[in-house]
Amino acid sequence: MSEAMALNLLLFLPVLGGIVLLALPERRADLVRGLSMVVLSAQLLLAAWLYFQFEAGVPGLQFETRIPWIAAWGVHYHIGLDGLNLLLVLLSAFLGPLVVAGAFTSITKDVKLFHGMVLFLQFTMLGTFLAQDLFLFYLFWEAMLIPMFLIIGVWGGERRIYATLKFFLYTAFGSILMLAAVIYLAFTVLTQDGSPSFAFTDLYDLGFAVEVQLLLLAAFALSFAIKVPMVPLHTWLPDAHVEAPTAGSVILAGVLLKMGTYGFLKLGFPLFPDAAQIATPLIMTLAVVSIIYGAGLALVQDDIKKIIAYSSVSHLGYVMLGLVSYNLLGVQGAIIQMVSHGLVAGGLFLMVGMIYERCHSRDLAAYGGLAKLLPVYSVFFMILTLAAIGLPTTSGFTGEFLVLLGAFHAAWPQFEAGATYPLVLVSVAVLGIVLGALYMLRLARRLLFGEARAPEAEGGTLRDLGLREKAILAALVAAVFYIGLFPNDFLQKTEQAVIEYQERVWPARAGEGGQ
Amino acid sequence: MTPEGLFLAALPEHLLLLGILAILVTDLVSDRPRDPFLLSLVTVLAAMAAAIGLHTVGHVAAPFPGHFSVGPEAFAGKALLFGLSIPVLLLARSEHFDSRFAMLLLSSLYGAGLMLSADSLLMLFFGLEILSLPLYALVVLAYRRPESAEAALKYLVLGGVGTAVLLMGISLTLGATGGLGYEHFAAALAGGDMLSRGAVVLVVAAFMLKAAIVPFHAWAPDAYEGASVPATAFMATVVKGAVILALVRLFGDAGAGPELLAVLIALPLLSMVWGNLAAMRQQGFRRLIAYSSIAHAGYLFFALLGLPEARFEAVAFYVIVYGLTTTLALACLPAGEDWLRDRLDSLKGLYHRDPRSAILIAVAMLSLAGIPPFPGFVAKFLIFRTVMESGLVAVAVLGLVASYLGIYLYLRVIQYMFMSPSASHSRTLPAGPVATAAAVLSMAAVLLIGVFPGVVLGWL
Amino acid sequence: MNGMLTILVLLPLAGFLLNGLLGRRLGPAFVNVVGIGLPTLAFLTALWAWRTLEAGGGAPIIETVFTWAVIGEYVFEVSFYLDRLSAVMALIVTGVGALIHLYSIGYMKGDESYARYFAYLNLFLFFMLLLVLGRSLLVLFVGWEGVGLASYLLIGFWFQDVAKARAGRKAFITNRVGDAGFLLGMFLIFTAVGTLEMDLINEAFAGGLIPVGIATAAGILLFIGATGKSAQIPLHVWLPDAMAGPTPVSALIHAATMVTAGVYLIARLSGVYLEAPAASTLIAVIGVLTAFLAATIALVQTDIKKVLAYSTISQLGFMFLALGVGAYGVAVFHLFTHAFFKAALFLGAGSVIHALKGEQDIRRMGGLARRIPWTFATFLIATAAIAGLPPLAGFFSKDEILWFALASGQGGAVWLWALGSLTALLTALYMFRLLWLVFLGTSRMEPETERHVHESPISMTGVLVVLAVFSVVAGWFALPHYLEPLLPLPELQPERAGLHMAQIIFAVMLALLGLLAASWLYREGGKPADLLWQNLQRLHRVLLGRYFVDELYDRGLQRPWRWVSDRVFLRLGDRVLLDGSLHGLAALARRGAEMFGRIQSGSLHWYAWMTLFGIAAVLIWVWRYV
Amino acid sequence: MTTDVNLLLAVSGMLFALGLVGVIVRRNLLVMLMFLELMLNGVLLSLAVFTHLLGAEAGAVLMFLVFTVAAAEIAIAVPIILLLVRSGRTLDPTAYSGLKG
Repeated sequence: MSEAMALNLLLFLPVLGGIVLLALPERRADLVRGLSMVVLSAQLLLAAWLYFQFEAGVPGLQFETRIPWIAAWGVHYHIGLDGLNLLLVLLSAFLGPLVVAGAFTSITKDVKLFHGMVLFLQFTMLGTFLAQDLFLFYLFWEAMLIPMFLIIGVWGGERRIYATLKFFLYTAFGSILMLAAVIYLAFTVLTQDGSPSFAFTDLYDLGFAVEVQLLLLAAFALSFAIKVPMVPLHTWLPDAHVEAPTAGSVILAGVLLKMGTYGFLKLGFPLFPDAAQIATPLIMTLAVVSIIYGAGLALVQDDIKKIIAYSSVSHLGYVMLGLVSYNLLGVQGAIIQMVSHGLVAGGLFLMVGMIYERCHSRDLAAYGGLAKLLPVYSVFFMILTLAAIGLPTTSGFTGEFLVLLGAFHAAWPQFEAGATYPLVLVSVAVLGIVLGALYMLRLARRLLFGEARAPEAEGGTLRDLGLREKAILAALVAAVFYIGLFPNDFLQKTEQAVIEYQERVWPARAGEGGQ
Repeated sequence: MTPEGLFLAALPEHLLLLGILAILVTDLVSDRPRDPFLLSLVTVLAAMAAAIGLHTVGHVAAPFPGHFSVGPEAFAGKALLFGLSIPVLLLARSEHFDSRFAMLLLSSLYGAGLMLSADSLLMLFFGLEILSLPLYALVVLAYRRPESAEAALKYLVLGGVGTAVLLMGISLTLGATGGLGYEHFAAALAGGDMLSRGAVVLVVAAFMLKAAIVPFHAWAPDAYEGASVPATAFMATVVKGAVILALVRLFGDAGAGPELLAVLIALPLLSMVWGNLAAMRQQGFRRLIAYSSIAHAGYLFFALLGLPEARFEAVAFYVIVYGLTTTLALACLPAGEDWLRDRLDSLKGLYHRDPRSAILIAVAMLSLAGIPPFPGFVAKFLIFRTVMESGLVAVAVLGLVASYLGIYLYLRVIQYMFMSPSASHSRTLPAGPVATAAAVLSMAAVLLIGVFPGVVLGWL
Repeated sequence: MNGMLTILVLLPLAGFLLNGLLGRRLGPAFVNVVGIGLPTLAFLTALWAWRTLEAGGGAPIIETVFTWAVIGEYVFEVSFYLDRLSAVMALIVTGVGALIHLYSIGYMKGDESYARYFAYLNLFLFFMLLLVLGRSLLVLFVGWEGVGLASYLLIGFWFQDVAKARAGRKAFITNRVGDAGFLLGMFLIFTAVGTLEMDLINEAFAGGLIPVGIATAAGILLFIGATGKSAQIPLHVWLPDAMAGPTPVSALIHAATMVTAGVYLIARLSGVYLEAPAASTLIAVIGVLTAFLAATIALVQTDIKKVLAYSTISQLGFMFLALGVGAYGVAVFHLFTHAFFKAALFLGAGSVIHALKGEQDIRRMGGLARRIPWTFATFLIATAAIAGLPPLAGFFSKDEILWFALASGQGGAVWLWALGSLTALLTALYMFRLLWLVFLGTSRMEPETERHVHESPISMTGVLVVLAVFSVVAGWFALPHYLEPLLPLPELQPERAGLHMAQIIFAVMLALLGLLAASWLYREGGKPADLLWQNLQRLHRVLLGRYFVDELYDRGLQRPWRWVSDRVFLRLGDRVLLDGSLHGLAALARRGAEMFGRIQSGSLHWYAWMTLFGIAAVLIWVWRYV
Repeated sequence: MTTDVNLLLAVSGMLFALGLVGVIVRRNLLVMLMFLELMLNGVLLSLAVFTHLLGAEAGAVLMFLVFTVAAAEIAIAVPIILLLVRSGRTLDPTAYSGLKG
């Protein structure tokens, strides 16, 4: 099997699985679960294999497939791997089986539909990452809303309808304006090149006037920033997270949010480099505001899921900060931070789901001293908490360290040239790590420490993690430590693409430092 | 003009006529009512096949020069309208079908065929009336409900006003340019005098009335609600499609002058906002479809803003997709008492009673909302690209934002089906086999178009 | 031999993993073997490494383990670096560490989380060794944060007590503030030099290629990190609270090793500070102020461990004073001696607490000298050492510090010396106060407690004896001279060069004065002292309130931040402005929908009106210009 | 001649407008239908004028078509009204406004 074939298979495995799923009887929940587990595990294996086949240092795409799809418009079915999407594809594939395994006991209603939606979601997420054609990208980007809409709306909590509608309508608003920009790009290509095309590579070379670029970037950025989410476009996130079932939260935090940052990385900035350069101070500001604002909000929440949701706002602020440093350190760090956040926040949401299954409460005030009641659980929770704080040897450190180092590296020459503002922002971002520790340790302290109590703990005891749950968390924790300790392999494979990114967006910055 | 030429050029229409006659004759000669379903189905299929065939061989002819001519676009348009009426027929068969319905429907289709080949306002008017008059009767055919007569009346009176307005416009065209050919209309479009402007705007207003553009839309919600489900499907899809395709043909290569352009921008935009918002709070499914069709009429009219060569493709594709998905949604409604199945409440918890229908309706809704990967997205994309290409970037953006307002109403239906417990009065009565066939047919077409939009676009 | 340092570092890690994963299942015997055995092995390895180093004439041994990341031209390697400085540190860490592990067997006996305790302790050793052996600032930072983690876990070891869990969190957060400074300093150095390897950084700065401004900024930023870890003003607040952890932990982490990491950091990067006199002055000032203020607070503390905690802060202040005047070797010397006598003091205190079944209030002690003689004897020696009585360890190192504070060519000043000397006096005072109140005089214990007083087991007293011995002899190594090739001592100010002998005599007299004052003030359970404080009530309140720094942080930082988060971010920002405008838009759409619904009134006449209106409107529109 | 033409056109426009207004204001279904026819008559008059003026046969043909259509409309309208009256017993269209919203 050639790698390109394998990549196609990787993308379409969930679809094939979905078709088989349709044939299964609704009552056989075990078969349904087993099937999606098998499909997603196979996908993970395939993704891992492709990861190892992926060659570092090769410019451009690898394992490319390009077939005309809507010939008249120049739309191609065009997918491929590069350094920018490689890790995110791996992350999505990694989280897939974990999500399904995590839902074994928590999803008992409409099991078939649920797994159908998870497979659908997996398909669209991978499609978004793999697409190398703007039309295709948009298709997947937008289609992703559908399964998520159902997952939150059908299996969610009390205010699920409100939350899911808010999620859908909020994100769809961004997408509509992006669609306008996509259409504009489409016919610009036609008028400039004479032939229609949606290929990213063709679109990169369109030389727009700066004013036009700013407008187009604004349209794209709105959509991406909502998904990230950057303050002040974040209010859908806590609601969606709180109401979503565990699986929904995990995918949402683990992968969906990364689409926003990936969008900036792959499309937003490279498509409109001049505008990106102009907008950099603004984006930096928003990123730092997100870091601080999210950290502040996470501190004053009493709903465990909300704390983690707001922590996502904060953590993705670091990713954005890294992306706009435009140097290798920062951008590489941002990519690692994306993966890390996917693992850590995904893991934390899984863990909240596990405790919710036992106690049916997400109210922090109802808990205490779980370290006594659930020692194994607490160990895992502590590890993930520390990874969220960015403690060294965990993935969170690798990401945050490189991001902040890169951002500082970019800000210092400006400081020496007389511009204090970027340096101030970076310093504030560094202080953000204090705030991060503040809210995460508050969560850990109130949940794990203190007098042992938990709702519905019969006779003062709770069932500690089972083998399945341990396996899920062990996989996550292993990945967290792997990225914390040995990030180099990842970094080597992404480097080439990042170099291309920085040369496309801000070649002048690419020259100084980290290149 | 040779007899063979006339025969060949108008073959689809002839076949329809033949079908009508055959139904009429069988109805006359037999003493007990006979089921005309097969006959009408065969008729429509044959007409469609003829249109497709003639399109494929690239037949071009003008048997009545200046009044009636055929070409690829005409055949493509007819083929798609006839094709869209097939699920409607199936849908009708599943609840109430007799020879009257068949004949009215076929007649209306005949009118649609004429409109798509018209080269003069005379012929256009002729076709439009043949299209419209049976509709009033079709609406009233669901006469077991008292509202259908009221619906038919409203439709008739307002439709009559529309006819009068159209005629006034035609008459003014005649006065302004000295003829009734499309070239005269084009001259009127280009002309700046009072008579020409009045003529053009009245014609356009009449078409807007037929297509239910705000503020000429008032009849639509009531007529759709009063009509039976298949009649609703027919009006929302085939009729609307015929009207707009005919208008595209009427405009030809001409573009609107600035003052008419303003009308063509403002009113469709208003329709989108109005239709999408008003649909949000509807409790009846057909009424919801009606308001949604008002919004969709807005999108369709936007195609007229585009460059001439792009309009037909955009409209035709949109009509196919919109028609198929609307029919799909209507075909999947659970069977039962008419008033009951129309209530949106009855859809609550549908997924748990009839998952297949629920999923199909959901697909239809998402496609109508223009969410990818469903073909509604491609259709919308095409329309707005057309608008943007003609330089009206801001208008396209406004249109897209207006279309955003429509997302909620479709989501609401999905929310009812998947996320709400069943209402107390709803029972599980899955749709009948014929309706299912209609649904499957539509769904298959939707899927096909969704996966290979390029094929359809290439064919158009 | 290659791999020696790696083995050294990994030994405690293995201990952590074994005890953490299997300890609970395999029981205390296994835990003991692993928990004591591996640190001991590590100590032996450290000795071996030191021998190897000396055999090589002190040339640094560099051991690269793996490449953490390569980013463009930058290579981040995990490698270890052994020179005399890190060898001394490693020996202290593993030596004192192994002793305290041993001590813990007795102290923690019967605790339900016995295995967890040893796992954490081993984890701490692992990170501490990373810290001292890392060649690159990055590895040092990993250890730096890691020891913080271990400290956090051990302070909150008895996590069911909320106050203890809180204390752990406070320590972590306060340290994080310092870490932010550390990170910024590290970034700045990296940007300026292009590497994080500390030997290369020192070379680069020594080469004079880096502007003084950068050196100063980086120096100050790194020092902020050091104030966090080493509990200097203004980030000292966590250390007293950290006494919530088990006492051996206080001895190891919060006295002997971890808190000295800041001192080590600055000594390690002396190349930077030599180029940054302003930063050095700041360090000296902060150091002497911390030493003095902490000593004053220690005078009034009533918790045996808190007294020692403030004493630790104060002694760390001395070290920073030394660093600030360029006497890096002297700082390390004090670090070295302090490790022994402070560990002895803490473990002695632990032994007291152990004997009294958890009692920590010195007002309810007294007269213990005869009941627990071994503890008393060792405590006495350590107290004398810290007070600076010759010929004990503390005398040598403290004297050197005061001498350089006075006479150093790199910032020595009379007022530094004067304040330092005053602090030395106070040190003797509060330490002998402690000794008197705990061991001498008459018993003020609860009768119930008194009945159970017993000497600790041999595993504990043995350790105390060893540490006491070191408290005596540690000062006899001329450590500054041993380190001189690495950390040269500063030039002396010529006009003060001859005053050394006078300074020594003065210092000894001060220590004796402190002893005498304490013995007078704290006889009879401290009645004369109480009288004194009654005359100085306001001062007493300020000291008892620890200068109200905690309250200042609470009111000035924590509460405002919570207030802003809650009121501004959550209520105003999220709920009112953002969600409010969203809901407003939704309501607008709903109202529009209602209006459209009302317009569709069902009346045919009205519909016709609308049509008429529409036709009239479009006609008027197109005819408007004709 | 132009005066006459303009006059005639004005009359035709007025007839048309009168018809429309009649549809709007009258409260009797049958009368409303009559006004609908009046609108068509207005159109017919203008058609006649233009046909005469320009000599365009198409106009004449269209006039015949209009007659037919008018007749057909009435032919459909009357049964509908009958149906309505059978249920509502009144010719007032306001009675038939059940469909709304």
